[in-house]
Amino acid sequence: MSDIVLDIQDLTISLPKGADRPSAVTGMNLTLRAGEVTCLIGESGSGKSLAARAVLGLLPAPRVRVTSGRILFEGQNLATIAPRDMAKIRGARIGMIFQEPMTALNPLHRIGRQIEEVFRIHTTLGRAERRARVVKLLADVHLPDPEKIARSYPHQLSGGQRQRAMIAMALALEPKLLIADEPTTALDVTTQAQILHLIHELQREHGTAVLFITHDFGVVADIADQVAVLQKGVLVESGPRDAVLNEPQHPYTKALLAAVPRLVVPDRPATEPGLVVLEAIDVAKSYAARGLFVRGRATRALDHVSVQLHRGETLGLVGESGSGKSTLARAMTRLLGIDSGDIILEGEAITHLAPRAMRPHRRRIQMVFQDPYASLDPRQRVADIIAEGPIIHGVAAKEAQARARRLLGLVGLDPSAADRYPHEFSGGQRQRIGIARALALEPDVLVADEPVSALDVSVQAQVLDLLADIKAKLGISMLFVTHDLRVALLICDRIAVMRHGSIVEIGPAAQIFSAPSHPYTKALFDAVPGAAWSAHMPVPAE
Amino acid sequence: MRRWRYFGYRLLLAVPVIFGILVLNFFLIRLAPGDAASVLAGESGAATPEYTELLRQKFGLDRPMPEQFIAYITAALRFDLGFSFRNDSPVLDLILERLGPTLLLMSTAFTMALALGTLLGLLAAVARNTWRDAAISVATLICYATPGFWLGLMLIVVFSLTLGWLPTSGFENIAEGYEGWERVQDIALHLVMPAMALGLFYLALYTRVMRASMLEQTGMDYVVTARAKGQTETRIMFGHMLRNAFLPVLTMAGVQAGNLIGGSIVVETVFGWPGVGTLAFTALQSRDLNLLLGIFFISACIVVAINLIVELLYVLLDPRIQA
Amino acid sequence: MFDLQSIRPGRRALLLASVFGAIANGAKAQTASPRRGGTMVMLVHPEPSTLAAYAVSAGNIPPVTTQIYEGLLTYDWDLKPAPLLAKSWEISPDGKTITFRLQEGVTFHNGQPFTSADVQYSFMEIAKKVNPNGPVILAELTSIDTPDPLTAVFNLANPAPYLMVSLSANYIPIVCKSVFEGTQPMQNPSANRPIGTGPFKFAEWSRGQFIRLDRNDRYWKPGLPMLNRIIARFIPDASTRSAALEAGEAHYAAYSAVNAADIRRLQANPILDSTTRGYGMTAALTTLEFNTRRPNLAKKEVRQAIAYAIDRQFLVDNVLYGFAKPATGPLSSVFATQGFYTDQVRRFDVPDRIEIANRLMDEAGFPRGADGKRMSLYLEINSFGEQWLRQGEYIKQALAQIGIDLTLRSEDTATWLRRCYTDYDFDINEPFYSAGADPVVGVHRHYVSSAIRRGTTFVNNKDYRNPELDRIMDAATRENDHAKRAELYHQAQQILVEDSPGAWLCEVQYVTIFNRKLHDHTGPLGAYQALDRAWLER
Amino acid sequence: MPDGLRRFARNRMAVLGAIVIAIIVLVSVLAPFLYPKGAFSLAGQPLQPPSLQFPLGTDALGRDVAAGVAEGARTSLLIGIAAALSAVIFGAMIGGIAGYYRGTVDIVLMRVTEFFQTIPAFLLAMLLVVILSPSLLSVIIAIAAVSWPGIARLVRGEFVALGGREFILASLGLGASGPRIIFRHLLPNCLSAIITVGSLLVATAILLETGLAFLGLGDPNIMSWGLQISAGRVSLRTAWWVCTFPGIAILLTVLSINLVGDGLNEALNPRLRER
Repeated sequence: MSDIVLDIQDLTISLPKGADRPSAVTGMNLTLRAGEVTCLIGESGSGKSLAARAVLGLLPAPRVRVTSGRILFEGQNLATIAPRDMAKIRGARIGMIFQEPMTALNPLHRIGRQIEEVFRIHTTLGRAERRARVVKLLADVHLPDPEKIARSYPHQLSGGQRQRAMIAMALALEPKLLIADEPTTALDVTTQAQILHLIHELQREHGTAVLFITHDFGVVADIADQVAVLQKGVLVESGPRDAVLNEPQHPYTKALLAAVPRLVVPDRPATEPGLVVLEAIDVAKSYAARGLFVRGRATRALDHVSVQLHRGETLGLVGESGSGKSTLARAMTRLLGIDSGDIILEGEAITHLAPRAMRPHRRRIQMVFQDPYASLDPRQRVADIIAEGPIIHGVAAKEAQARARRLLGLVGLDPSAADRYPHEFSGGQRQRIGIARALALEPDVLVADEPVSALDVSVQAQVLDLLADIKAKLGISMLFVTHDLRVALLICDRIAVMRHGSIVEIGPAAQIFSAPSHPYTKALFDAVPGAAWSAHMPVPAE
Repeated sequence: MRRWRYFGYRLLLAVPVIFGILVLNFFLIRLAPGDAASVLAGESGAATPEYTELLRQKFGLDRPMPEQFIAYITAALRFDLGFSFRNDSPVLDLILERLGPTLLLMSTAFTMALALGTLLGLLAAVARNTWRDAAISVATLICYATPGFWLGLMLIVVFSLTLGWLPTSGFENIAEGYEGWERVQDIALHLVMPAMALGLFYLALYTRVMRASMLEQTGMDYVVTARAKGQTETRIMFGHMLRNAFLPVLTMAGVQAGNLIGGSIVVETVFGWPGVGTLAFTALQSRDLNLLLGIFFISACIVVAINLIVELLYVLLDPRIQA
Repeated sequence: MFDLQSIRPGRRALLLASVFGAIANGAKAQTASPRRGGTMVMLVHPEPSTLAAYAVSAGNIPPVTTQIYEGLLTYDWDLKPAPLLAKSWEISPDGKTITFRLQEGVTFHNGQPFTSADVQYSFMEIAKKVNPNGPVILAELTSIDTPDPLTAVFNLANPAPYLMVSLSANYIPIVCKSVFEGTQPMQNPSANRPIGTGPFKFAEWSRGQFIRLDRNDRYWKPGLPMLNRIIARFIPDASTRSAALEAGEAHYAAYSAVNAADIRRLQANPILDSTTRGYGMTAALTTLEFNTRRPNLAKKEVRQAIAYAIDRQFLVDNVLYGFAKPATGPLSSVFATQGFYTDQVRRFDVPDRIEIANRLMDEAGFPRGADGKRMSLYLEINSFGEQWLRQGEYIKQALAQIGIDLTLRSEDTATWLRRCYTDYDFDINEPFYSAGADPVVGVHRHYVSSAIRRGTTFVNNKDYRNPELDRIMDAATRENDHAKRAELYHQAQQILVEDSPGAWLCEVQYVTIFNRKLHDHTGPLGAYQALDRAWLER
Repeated sequence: MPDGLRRFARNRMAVLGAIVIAIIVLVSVLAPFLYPKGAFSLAGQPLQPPSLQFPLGTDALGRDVAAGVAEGARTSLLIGIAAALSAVIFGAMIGGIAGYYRGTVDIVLMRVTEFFQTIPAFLLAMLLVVILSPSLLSVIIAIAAVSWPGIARLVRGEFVALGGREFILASLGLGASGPRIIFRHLLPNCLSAIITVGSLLVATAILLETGLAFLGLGDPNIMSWGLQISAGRVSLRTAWWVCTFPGIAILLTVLSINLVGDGLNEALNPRLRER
């Protein structure tokens, strides 16, 4: 069980000139053993994916390449191996799965054909036998009706199904090593749990060594045997899972772990339920594919939902993708029209206000968006971005600009940032700019749509702190949309759990956590990666 | 099945387009000064106003515009495109007579441009940033920047007059009166230069699109997946990337279909190709309204048909398409 | 009889050499002996719109239809009438009766025998009614008697000296009565599938490509025609037409089927040869027409100044590539053969012509402005080809010398015709006229005041009215005495040149380019004549 | 955007193209001074081959081909730029309205755009020139009239893509009006794409103009390369220089514009630049 499958020695991967550092990975040593899952964890840009790709010779050469070190696998050095020999190893001896199963599969080929290709490349099996093996593989990854799946195209499957197909492909020839590059990041939490479970199961069954790339300590806790922490290309700490998670040695590891939100309800002064600020009454919304003559099938995004946001509280909208949580948030800000129902802002129905009539109300509800890259106009200076709202609402440009600079201070940015463009900032900083823009109008309600899900865990914590801080300081009511229960518990007073366009359960955070009444809520909590570890995780000393 | 429904949907969409073209063509051409009668009278030497008026009456040009329009539309729906008085023959007959050579020319040029363009684009992308890529890029840019008629003339000078390999013009050697297989060969020889003059621009275009598209595919995850499977680079290229990269080329080809007909006017004129293009030019010059309307209508129908073929190919090539 | 052997060394070659400098001609013509069979390819441009030669007078129709239709007469090299379907004829002393004896044993391509009834029908029912030339040529024809099947007697109201030069197939083709009887001539199927008595029968018309004519095995001239087949090819592009001749794909190109710029090069080609013969009946002039309704152009001095400003030799050399000669007046020097032409008129080709022109402009009351310009005028570009734009570009430069700022306007044929002949919304027009066989046919209508007819193309659109000229031309129409008639035309030329309602630029010299393998192709009527004797060397 | 400029300057072919265009512009500006009598003036003996006096020879009327090429540069660039600009403005308007307002407006406008794409462009341009009678303006109008659909679809596509971006939603959320969003956010963000495609349109417009002139549909009073070629075409094989040099001028111009367009594309729209 302890035989070495992969031995990475002193691996250095160079980056092209002009990158933020000379090498993506510097002097990395890592040993993988059969039957063990080794998690390589790091934040975005840490070089973890490149390190994994280097093993299979999949670096985007010639700009990015291995400059020194050895990657020993079955007695061969993969860093210097001839392409012909590498091709024999890929797929047969080492399998790989990727983060985004939609793009990792060829959209024009049937699933069966893509899996079959592995047999065509590496075996001399006949057509019928190959087909049979494909169906069996699909059955092994617990896909329903494997015959039909084999005949399907990638776009006809769900994300989880696609990732299962990818796993089937990677494991088709029972490789010694499986490289999984953030295979569950793009998936919903319940699906993620299933996929993790599947990988674990297959790995145990076949004694495969797994190199698992992830940014999520919860996943690490669930699946890893060994953990290696990568910081800016340098392996700062590695060891058995429990050792690293519970007694981290390196300050970076400690800081990362400290930033992971716990799966607990923090002690929080109970908020007085104030008056209702914003209310959705019986709101329904369907999406229909539209054409001049053809009406497509309608998708029900909101199925007669009612919800109330009280003054001074933070209400979490939690659910998986497609549950309607973002739709509800946008409907309540009137960024999205609705089919029926009413949106009431402090007693006034704003459902059908014309754009001009709506404008004064806009000031009172502001949004923070998910994607810090897409939510700022790349052609505008930061000051202009933040000042735009006040200017629209009649504030003189000069005053608005001055206010913008003050706000930058409030969200923890240097006022000199005002004259720069968004692309000069990191993700977390941009999110702060987005928050400053929302605050510039001194709104009563802040709607935050997954404001931290695109951020690294350490940055995520800072932004959450900032939001909590601002909320406390300014007494704003907040509607907080998230897929991450841990985040929701951390920041929300009340939580509404959504599924298929309906709210299945709503209540105080503590109650939802400790005594969920709906089975779906329970399932959600169970699916949180590293749930058990996260709940009881020791708080590391600062 | 939804893919076929999508195709049916596109087919349905063609109907208002064709009707719109009928309407537009009619009014556009009526805007033009001069009518068939005045030209016909003019060309016959000293014609009296009475004679011109007689012609006008005979052609129905003296009737009110709405009446002419309704007559035109109802007739067009029965595929009766009117009568060309200048050519003394029904418009549809004239066009159908010329349609064969034009379709032959267009399809040859189009197929050649598409096939070679795809291939060259592929080669350029594979050899990215080498001398081969540079050579292909320069050649395509030059083809892209050369006026078609100029190219045609140069081809005649080189291949017919200097080298004597190919006939200068025309559709076939009538004097020899070839039959059967010999005739096919003869027509094919005549076809070479016009098809080149017409197709090289599109060849260049498709090469560029294909190259860019291939380079875009290179960075795609599924290519990495295929590599991770142990697939060879050649197979990845032909088995995986080619079809994906071809889709934008196909889209471009559909968009360009209309321009292909426009290009054939000039090329057919240079090579004396007896097609709809030359017919269109002479019709325009002699202000043969009915014939022009007919040509516009048929050309647009061809473009719609080509677009439908492109859609069909798309439906066949891309399983994601659906209504 | 006329001489069919077109290129014969000796006198005629010398004649040609005097026109061109030096011309190589087919010495082989003597050595090779006529041979039967073969397919000849001729270039015709542009493609005719119809083959109804009896109803449409476009110049691109006769090269095809004169192979199929025949006329009563043809003409010899001196343009004297020669027999064809009429074996002989007699003109009564008063000039009012002409009796034609017809050729026997002639049948139409449909098998019908040719009789005097067909002659009567062709003239009275077809030519007089639908032929655009009919109203002029046949104005005096009142009836035709047919005493027997082979005699036709023409009764005229007044003498018509021009009639006898207008009876060839390109003017009045003889059609088969039984084919037309009871039908609309224009809608008759034979409009595009002609049925005549000529040496070749219509076989096939592939639009945009070619017309095929097959040998008439029952042709009335024994042993003729020589060729098995004639194909008239249509190639829209001029360079490509030249290339087809060079490549030996086409054998014969008459009239402007080949671009003038290419002629010298084609002449240098060892497989090709050329001739300028056969255009004696085509007195073609390039001209300018002045709209005298315009105040500026109402002044004679301005019109004359423009005529002085233009260097005709430049146009001959550079626009017509030497295939022309400067014109002196409204009648082409081709009419010198008949004695109608005179060069004793006001001459514009004097050395100090620019000074004269400028002085005339000053006298007319148009001093130069601060920018050196006296007036601005438009020139309507003839829409029938490239060379007219070149001519316009030159005239623009030429008139700039005398302070006239000319703007060129290039429109499609229909608009151009309407502007110049219906709306009269033009200053200067640059048309191109063929005088025909007699001045009556193609010259009078441009100048007599009775020909100011709005909406009629190619007539007096200049609003030129001179009672003296009207009288002279009217007299010339009826004058049976040849010498008197010639004197009348000399007067007319002097008056017209002095008044300058137009400016006469160049007499176009047509050239026929042919393959040296083709023999005996050019007769006095050139391309408007049957190729019954033409033969192809193997 | 100095960033884009730097990226552009790194592309050697694009810089070469820009230099050639600069030379052409310079020549067209200097033309009235170099050839004060104009390109139509009869400068010498007709059909002279290139010589010291006439470096590009003379044409059939004895006009200096070099003068024609210089003056033609101005015409071709004028027609190309004016037509492309009109097409861009009109196309951007249609595409912008369709892409911003979506819904029925979008469907109707895009059907119309597709419709205009379906009509064979050259036939339509020919027809328009004839209807309006050949002049500089009518050629520009005709070329613009057949060139706008591409721009309309591009702008509409960009607007739709950008419209889904969160910064547009953010602006909406701030209460921004339609015009503000269009002119402050959407247009600036697709400007680089429009500039790129617009620059390529100039090249297409010049080619279209040549094609029209080839068929005799140019303004007879203004010297252009198309006119030169159509005039020199008849003597192509006896006096190769008459239409060879304008042909080369067209080729170089169109080529250079394409190179610059490609350079702009790489400099202004790097897909990899963001994220």
